[in-house]
Parts: sequence; structure tokens; C-alpha cells
Amino acid sequence: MNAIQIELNGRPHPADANYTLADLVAKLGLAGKSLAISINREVIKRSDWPQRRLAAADRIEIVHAIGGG
Amino acid sequence: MNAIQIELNGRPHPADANYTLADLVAKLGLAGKSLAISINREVIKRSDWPQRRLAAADRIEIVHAIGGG
Amino acid sequence: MNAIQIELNGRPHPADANYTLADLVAKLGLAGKSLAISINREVIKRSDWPQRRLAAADRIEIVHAIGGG
Amino acid sequence: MNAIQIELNGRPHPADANYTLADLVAKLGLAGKSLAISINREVIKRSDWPQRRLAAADRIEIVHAIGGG
Amino acid sequence: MNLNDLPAGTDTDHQLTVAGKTYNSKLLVGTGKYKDFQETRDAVVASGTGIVTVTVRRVNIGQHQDEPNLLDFVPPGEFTILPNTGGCYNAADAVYTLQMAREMLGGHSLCKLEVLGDEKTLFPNMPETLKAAETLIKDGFDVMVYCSDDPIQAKMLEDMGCVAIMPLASLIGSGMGILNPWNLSLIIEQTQVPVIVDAGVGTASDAAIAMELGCDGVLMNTAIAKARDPIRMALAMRDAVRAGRNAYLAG
Amino acid sequence: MNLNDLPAGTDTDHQLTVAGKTYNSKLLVGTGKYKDFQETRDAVVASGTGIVTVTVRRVNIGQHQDEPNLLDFVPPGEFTILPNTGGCYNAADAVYTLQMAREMLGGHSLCKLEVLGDEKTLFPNMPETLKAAETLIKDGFDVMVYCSDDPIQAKMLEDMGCVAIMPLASLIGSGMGILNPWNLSLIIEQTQVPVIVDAGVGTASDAAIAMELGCDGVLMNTAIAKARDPIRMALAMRDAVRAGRNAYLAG
Amino acid sequence: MNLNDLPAGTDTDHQLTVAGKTYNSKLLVGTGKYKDFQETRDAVVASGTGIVTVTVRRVNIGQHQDEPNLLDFVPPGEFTILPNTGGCYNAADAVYTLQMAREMLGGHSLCKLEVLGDEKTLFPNMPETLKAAETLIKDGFDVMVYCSDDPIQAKMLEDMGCVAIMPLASLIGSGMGILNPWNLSLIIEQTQVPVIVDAGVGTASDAAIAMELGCDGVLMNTAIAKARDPIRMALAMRDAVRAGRNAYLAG
Amino acid sequence: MNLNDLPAGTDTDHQLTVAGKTYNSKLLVGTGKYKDFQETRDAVVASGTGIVTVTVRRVNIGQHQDEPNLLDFVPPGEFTILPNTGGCYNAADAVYTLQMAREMLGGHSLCKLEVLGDEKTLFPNMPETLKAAETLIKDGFDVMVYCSDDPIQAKMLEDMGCVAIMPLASLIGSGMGILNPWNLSLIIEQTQVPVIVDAGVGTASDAAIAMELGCDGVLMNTAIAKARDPIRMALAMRDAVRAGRNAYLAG
Repeated sequence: MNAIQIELNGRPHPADANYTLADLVAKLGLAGKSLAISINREVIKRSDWPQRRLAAADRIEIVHAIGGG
Repeated sequence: MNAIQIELNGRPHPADANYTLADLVAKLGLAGKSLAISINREVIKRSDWPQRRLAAADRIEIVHAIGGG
Repeated sequence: MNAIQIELNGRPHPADANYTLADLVAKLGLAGKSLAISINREVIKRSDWPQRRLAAADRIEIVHAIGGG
Repeated sequence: MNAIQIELNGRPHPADANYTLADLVAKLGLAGKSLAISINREVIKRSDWPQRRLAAADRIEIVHAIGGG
Repeated sequence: MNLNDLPAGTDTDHQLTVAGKTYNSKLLVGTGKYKDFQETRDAVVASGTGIVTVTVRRVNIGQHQDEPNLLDFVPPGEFTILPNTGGCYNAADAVYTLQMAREMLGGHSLCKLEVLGDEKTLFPNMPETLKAAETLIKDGFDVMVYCSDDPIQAKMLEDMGCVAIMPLASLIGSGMGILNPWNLSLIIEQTQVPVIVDAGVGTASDAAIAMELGCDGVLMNTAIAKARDPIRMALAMRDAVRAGRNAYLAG
Repeated sequence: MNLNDLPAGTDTDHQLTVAGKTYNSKLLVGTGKYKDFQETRDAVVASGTGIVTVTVRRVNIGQHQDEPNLLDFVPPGEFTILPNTGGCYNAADAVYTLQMAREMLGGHSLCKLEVLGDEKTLFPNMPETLKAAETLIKDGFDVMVYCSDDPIQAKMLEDMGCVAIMPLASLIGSGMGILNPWNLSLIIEQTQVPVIVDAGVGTASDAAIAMELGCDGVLMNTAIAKARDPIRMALAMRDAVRAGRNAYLAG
Repeated sequence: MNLNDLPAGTDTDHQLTVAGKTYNSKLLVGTGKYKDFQETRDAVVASGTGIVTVTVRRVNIGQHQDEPNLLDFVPPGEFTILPNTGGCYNAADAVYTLQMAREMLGGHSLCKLEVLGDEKTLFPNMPETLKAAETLIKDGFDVMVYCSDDPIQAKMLEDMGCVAIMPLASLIGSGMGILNPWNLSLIIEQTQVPVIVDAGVGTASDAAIAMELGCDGVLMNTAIAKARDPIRMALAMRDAVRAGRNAYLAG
Repeated sequence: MNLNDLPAGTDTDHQLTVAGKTYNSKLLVGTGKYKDFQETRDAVVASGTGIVTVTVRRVNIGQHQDEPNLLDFVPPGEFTILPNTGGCYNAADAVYTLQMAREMLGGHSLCKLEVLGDEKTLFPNMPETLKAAETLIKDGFDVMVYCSDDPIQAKMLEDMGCVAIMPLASLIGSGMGILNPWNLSLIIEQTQVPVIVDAGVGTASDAAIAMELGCDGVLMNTAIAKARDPIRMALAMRDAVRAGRNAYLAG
């Protein structure tokens, strides 16, 4: 298997080159949560998570809703 | 019968010497209304109206409730 | 000589029965200052100070001007 | 002599093809006044008024100071 | 406010107790300046108030006597009637007027004393007010007293035994709101009996501000009666008083 | 207010319609600064609001992931969720943040744009706000926009197609109330879409005043969340908005 | 202001006439709370005032008697000394204090009556003030009277014969400025003798506002004495009073 | 104020330095709305100002040309003439107008930029103002800029190189005074170049308040020109600015 380095929410993060976004979300224990994800600042539709594979150095951002005014 | 002159709410008013306050109130068509009456600025209890006779020159005041703040 | 007790500005104070108000003022080192004096709450004109003798238990008040708004 | 039509402060105005700006200012009785002039919205330096000739259809604007806050 | 929404027990937070009697609203309303008695009643009901002020005046003698009577529309059985001394400019007239009112209302002793200083400003005449209050209290009245926002004279009125202190927010009918919140706060702070802002409340926010300052109640008349839509304004005032009170409590 | 109390039909007078959808309250509330999500929900419910603002932020990776989620307490099925761009200081970040929010919320296009000028005042950065609004509207968003009380730039935002103009009353979290009612009135007068006062409302009377000026709604967060008793303050604000609206209509 | 700058004759527009004597400034200043008597004098001189208030208190007996005396720094020959009754809480003490002051000052009859209500607020006790004013006027005093902003009691004091009405702007020493301009305007409008705002003026603009409302003068102490730079603040107040008066006259 | 009265050296405390030049007054005055040029001059002189604003407009062609000229009454040799862009509603017109003004005034580069948003409110159009300021600064102008009280855009104008920030107190000609002292204070605190309140000052106390907040100057026109007695009002403003400045410095 083939390890790559990505940036996840601003911090370096190890990943597997075969990972899809869906895999990553599952690994992070975030499956089924109300989230949005971007890769290199491009929003990735939830429906594309299963297909979309990670590439080395991808800047991935995962956000959710918190309290605000 | 023996006519006298009284002052009623600031205006001269004819009356009969035999009148009681109750008679006056009835004559004025005010019987049963929510009122208060004074003679020469002394408040006369409703219960005393039937006994209390009028005297010449009595200053009689009859008041009721109107809108106010 | 004949000593008496007076009240001066709220405090007991020894005096000599022969004292005039003028004597008292001089003794207190207040001669020539801008003052007013009362005995038993009665204002004593400056011109009367030399004649006016003290009596035992006199309540004497000596005031001057201080800063105020 | 050769007449042309110019626009002066928003209104059509007759002029002579030989006119310089200085001539125009003089004709208008504005010589020596505190003014600024533009031709087709380009500011013309006072020092250039004597050389600068008018051309047909020139949009000329002459301004001065008035009261303002 | 729908009481069902309220945390258990908070209901009492919107009650007002004066002279030993408790009312379910901190709003008091007047009955002057309405189009007619029906509009008066509709606004009074919409306001949710328990205390309604009236003025005592001479009957128009000779006038056909089948005319409607205010108390038929706001009956003493349904509301606490608070007779005032509107139009009195000295202590003697005020005392006499309230003695008449007490007799008219079958002896109930709660009254609103207001001795006015002049017809132009309707500002209270405080020396006459103090004199009248003393006489009325001796005579057994429960005196709610309209007064200036002078904290010293307010204290005198409380010490004398008045059952409610009712400082003006601003001139009667002016609708200028609370001109001097500092004086009002001094009065609120020092007073043990209810402090009820009387006069000058112009709109809903004025009523809310009075309650946020810590007042125990608000009395108004013109703001409701002279609104284009008095019923709706009565609802506005009802909610504003509750809102201001809740804001004060939620701090 | 208990709707049963209301004259028939007046109910609609307290509704708010934004981007074609109608809500039963003119009050909008934020979800920040509460003790916990349960208190957030209780206050939101007590307020009677239909629109709840949230902020979009990075998930804390690695943190145990069974922590509660705000949207479980104020579910999109029950409330309209209004994502804001709190923390964004330029147009690009704001646009990106709202694109993420739209995806997170399954594509709903209503959003609150706020581009801040600096961390100290949280005053809006109007040039960046104008730029971001233009981009978002092109991208299909329904933009409710937090802005200064500048009537000229407010008009630009309306002409651009914003669905609600949300001028600040005073600085975010300051609770100073409406500092400049004249500017606010100019905006209300000229604006066809809803004008909603956003930021600076400190207490119930501030909300009432905003409504009395003719605003279509009020958005608040700190005033409720930071009250000693947020639930009661939410009730106060609900009633204050209704009271102010009724006072405005009753004139 | 440099009088040379003034259109001929306008100079009199800045004079104040009380009890038949005319002063070249509409500003009156107190002598309390200064660092020392020299600073007191410097500020008094800078202010341009002609009337200086002092308080009358017991001499400290036994204390070495060569200590400086206030009246050596603001001598009666140079200024009109206005003795006040600071610290008096009833009519009897106030009357006695001013009788002592009159004797101390060689019989001059001008005085400032202030009967305080309590030590916390220093708000005037109006009933005792009215009583004291009556006694003093009978006794031949020219009474300038510190009072609340109650227009009715202000009128009583004027009718009684007080030579100047001096309503508080706000609580003594509070510097909150004019809390209730409406009451003050009512007093100005109705009063024939000079109306001088006393107490509460905090800064230059407060003094200007008082004069713009139409007051005949302003009396202040704390605002000057407690400034970081009392001399400069005295200049500020001198100019503010003139500026406000000119603005009032220029309309 | 008579400078002889001033403690040595305080004189400089009332100076204003803009674009490297120092003036002996912190007051700037406009020349609009006067009865005639003589009254304009008299008021300008009485005000003690060193900077006088004028507007640049088309000459009325054909009109008999011996009519008086404003600059004969307020000559550039005696005052610094500050041309403004009154009547300009976009950046292009404003830039062109000031280029004409510079030529008219023999090349002096100091100018007052004001780009208006609409004819009704005369509120500034900030986006166009920012655009024009950038162009003018590149073209070598020293730009004093009329702007809203938005601290963020005020900072942008300062960073761009404007030599003075001139936020409105309230709408031009409204005389409503300083509506939002908080915003003004934020601007004063953050700004290195002079902050001069422009527009909305109604009377002397408004000018004093602006200076007490820490402004470096005040610009006004209507308040003086439209007073019943403009000369006296000019004196009032001169003194009010000094009074407010001294109060600010005396703290």
C-alpha cells in the first residue's frame, strides 16, 4: 500500500493513496455527520465523495456548523 | 307647597322644601345611577338620602365617574 | 480668678468668667480674622464682642469661610 | 471670416475659427477673472489660452468659485 | 404572553400587589380621551389591566339622563376602579373629590391623588400633594400618589404611608418618555412600596424602558387612547410591560 | 403573545417574508455564546423564531467524534438555518465559506453575508461586502447582508439583489442599541426588501424601538445568550418585537 | 473672547445682573475641591467670574492659627462672595448659617440657599428650601436658591421674592449635564429673575447647552476643580458660556 | 479667546496642521448660503478661521460680467481656499472638478473631496469617494475627504494617503449634531492625520462636543450662514471650538 501526505484542516495528515474522500470521512469517524468538504478550496459535493480520490499534498478542509450570530 | 331655591352643581335650581335628597335624585332621573352627593361640601351617605331634607340656599353637588387618566 | 466651662464649636472649653468674646477671640489667636460668632445660636455682632461677657455653659460657635460650590 | 459653432457651458455658442481661448475669454468680458477652462473636459492651463485655438463643436467649460460648504 | 410558555412559577413575576391586593398585570390604564365607552372597554380588556383610573366630575343636570355611564362599561365588579383627582389644583379640592369618589364607589379606599400645578403643564404641585396625602391617609384612604421625580419628596410620601409612588416620566400627555432615568432609578432603589411610572409614556418602548429600570408598573392613558388603533396599542403596551419586566429579571 | 388574544387577522402582521418564504416571527436569533446546545435550543424555542443563524467552521480533527452537533438541537427540519460568514475579513473567504455552507445544508441558498472590517470592532467591511454580495448573487445565493447604516451602500446592496438589508444598530455584542435612528429610518424608507436590524440590540426596549421605527425584523444573539437567564430574555425579546410592531402599526 | 472682536455694544449681552448688581460674566464658580487656595484663585481668575461661592464652617480651634484663609485669596473687594449653606439639611440650620455668613461678610445680604435632602444624592429638600427662603427674605436677604427642576416650586420661590432661581442640571458633582432640558426650558420661560443652572455641569459643552437653552448663567465647581488642569478648564468654561450665549442670541 | 489670557504656550494647542501647513484655528468654514459676499466675509473673519471652502461652478455666460467675485471677498492671499466638489455624484466629475479648481487657484493642491450619494440626503457615496481619492492622490492632490462615520472606510482613506478625514456628524445642513459619537471616537482613536467633523453641526455646543471627543477640527457652513445673526454665530463657533478643545486637554 502507498502512503501520501495531505493537509487536513491546516495540519499535515497521513493518508493512503487509494483513499476516497468517503474513506477519509469514515476513518475520521465523521460519516453521516452534517459536513462540507473542499479539496484545494473547491467544494466537493457529498455525492462525489465515494469516487473522489485523494492526491498527495491535497489541501482538504472539513467544516461543520457551530454557534454563531 | 313651599318652593325654595338651592344651588345645584353651581347653578340656581328650584326645589320643594319637603324634598329629600332621594326625591331630588329621582326628579333628576338619576335614581339608581352610580353617584355621590354633597351638601355644602359635606358628603352625604347614600343611606342618608331618604331622610336628608333640602334647606334653602343649600349648595348641592352631584358627581359621577367620567373618563380620566 | 473665676474659671467657667463653655462649649466652643461643640467641645467643652475652659474660660474665665471675666472674658469678653473679644478676649476669647484674642486668646484663640483669631483676632482680625474674617469670622462670625454666635452664642447659644444667636449671632453676635463684631461690634458687640468687646462688651459681651461669657457665661457658664454658653454654647459658642466660631465660623469662617472655606471652599464650597 | 469663418464662423463656427461651439458648446459653451452646455449651450451652443457662435465663435470665430481664428479665436484663441484668450480671445473668447476677452469677448465674454471675463479677462483677468479667477477662472478655469476646459476643452472637451481637458483642463487648459491659463498660460496656454493665448495659443489654443477653438475648433468646431469644441465643448468648452468655464468655471469660477461660488459659495459652498 | 402565553403563560404556558413560561417556566413554572414565573407568572407571579408579572403580578402587581398594591394595598394588599394582587393584580395579574403591571399595567394600569386610564379611561380618558377615547372615541366612546365601547372603545374604552375594548382597549381596557385588550391591555389585560386589573386597575382602571376614572375621574370624578359633576353630572350635567337636565341633560337627558338615559346616556350611558362609564362604569357600565368598566364595572367595579370586573376591574378595580381607581378614582383620580384630575382637575384639582389644591389639597382641599383633591381631598373632597376623593371623599365623594369613595362614597360613589361604596366606600372603597384605593385612590390616585394628583394635585396639578397649572393647566398648561399639568406638572404636580408637590406642596399641595404632600398636604393632601397626609389628610387622606389620616382619613383612611390607600393613596397612590402622582408626583414629580424628586426622590426626596417621593420618600416623604412613602414615609407618610402612600401605598404607591407614581412619578411622572414626562409631562402628562406629552409622550416624551422617561426624561430623567437617573431620578427614577433613585426612587426605585429607595422605595419599598410599588413605584409606578405615571404620565409621559408615549409608545411601547417607553413602557419597556420603565420596566427595565425596575419599576413595578406603568400607568398610561393618552398613548393608548389617542393611537390610531387603540386596541392594537393596548396589546402593544401589554406585551411591552411584560417584555420589559422579563428583560429586567433576565438581566 | 397568545395569538388567541389577537383581533382576527392581525396575526399576519407579525410575520416576516424573506426570499419568498414566510415565517411567523419577525425575530431572528443567533446560536453563539450559549452555555451548551440544550440552552441554545431552549432559548431558540422560547424566542418563537423561525430563522436561526449558525457559523461554519473547521471540524476539530481527532477530537472524539461522538460530541453533540448543533444541528441536532436546532434541526433544519424545524428551523430555517441561516449560515453566516462570521470570522471572514474579505470577499473571497466569505464566498467560499457560504459555498461550503450551502453544500453542508444540502444546497439551500439562503445565507447571511457578513464581511468584517477588523477583529476589534467587528464593523462591516463594506467594499468587500459589496464585492462578495455580487459574486454570491451571481452564484444563485439568496443573500441577507449585514451592513453599516450607510443608506447609499444599503441601496447598492438592494439594487444588486440582496433579499434582506441588515444594518447594524451598534457594534456587534456592544448592546448599545440603535445609535443612529435617522440613518436607519432613511434605509427603511427607501428599501423594498425586508430591513432587519442586526447587531447591537442590548435589551427588550432596543428591539421594540427598532420595530417602532418600521423595521421588518430584528436579529440578535448576545443579548439573549449572555443574559443571566437566556430563556426569559428570549421571551422578553419575542414580546418586545411584537409590542414594537403593534405600536408601529397602531401609530 | 476678546471684546475688541465684538460688534459694538454686544458686550452687555454677556453680563449678568443679580439683585441690582451687574457682573461682566454669566459664569459663577465655587471654591471647593481645589488642591490649594492658590490653584483656587488661579482658576477663579481664569474663569472671568465676578461671583464666587464659599461655604461657612466651624473654625478648627487650637489648630495653629497662622494658616491661610480662603478670603485672602478671593477677597470680597475683588469678587462678590456668595456664601452657601452646603451641609445644611433643614431650614433652621440654613437660616442660621446664612445669618452667620452675613455677619462674617460685614452684612452683605446676597446668599445662596441650598437645603440638601440627603448626603448620598445632595438632591435639594424642596419643602425645607421653601420654608428657609421665606424666612431669609423676611430677614432681608437676597436669596439665590438652589432647587430641583420642578417648574411649579421654582415659581413659588420666584413669587416669594428669590433673586435668582438655580435649578440643578443633574446631581451635584455628577457631571451628567442637563438631564431634563424640558423642565429647565419651562422654568426659563416662566421666570423673570435670572435662571442659573447649578450643579451637574460636567464639561464645556454642558455649559454651552445650558446657555443655548436661554439660561442667564451657570454655576459650577467640581467640573473645574477636579479637572486635570483646572486653569485650562476654567478658560474652557468661560468661553463655553460666551459661546452658548452668543449661539442663543444668534439663533 | 483673548490669547493674553492664556498660560504661555497654550496657543499652539488651538492650531491645526494640515498637509504641512499650520493654521491658528481649528475651525473651518464654508461660504455658501450667505445673504451676500460682504456678510460672507464678515462671518469668515469673525470665525477666526484660516481655511475657507468654496464650490466650483460654471460661469453664467452673458450675464453682465462686472458682478462681484467671491474670491475678491475671501482672497487666496488672506485665507487658504479649499475647493470642494459639492454637486458631484461620481468619481469622474469630482476629479475633473478639482483639476479645474487647481488650475483656477494657480495650482494649489489642497482640496476637499465630497462625492454625494443622492440629492435628498447628501450622504457621501463611499465607493466613488474611495475611487476618486485614489485618482486625486496619484495626481498630486492633498485630499481632505468628506466621508461617512464608517471607521473601516475611514482607515482605507487614510492608508491611501488622504491628508484629513472629515466624517459627517449628521446629514449636511441638518444641524442634528453628532448622531454617533462612538463611531467618531473609533475614527479619532485610529487616525494619524487630522480628523475634522464635517456637516451636521447645528450650534455651538455641537462644535464643543466634537472637540471634547478629540477631533482636530470642525468644518461648518449652514449653522453660521443660516443663523439670524451670522456674525455673532461665527463668534460663538470660534469660542465653542476653543472651549471644547481646552476641555479636552484639561480632561
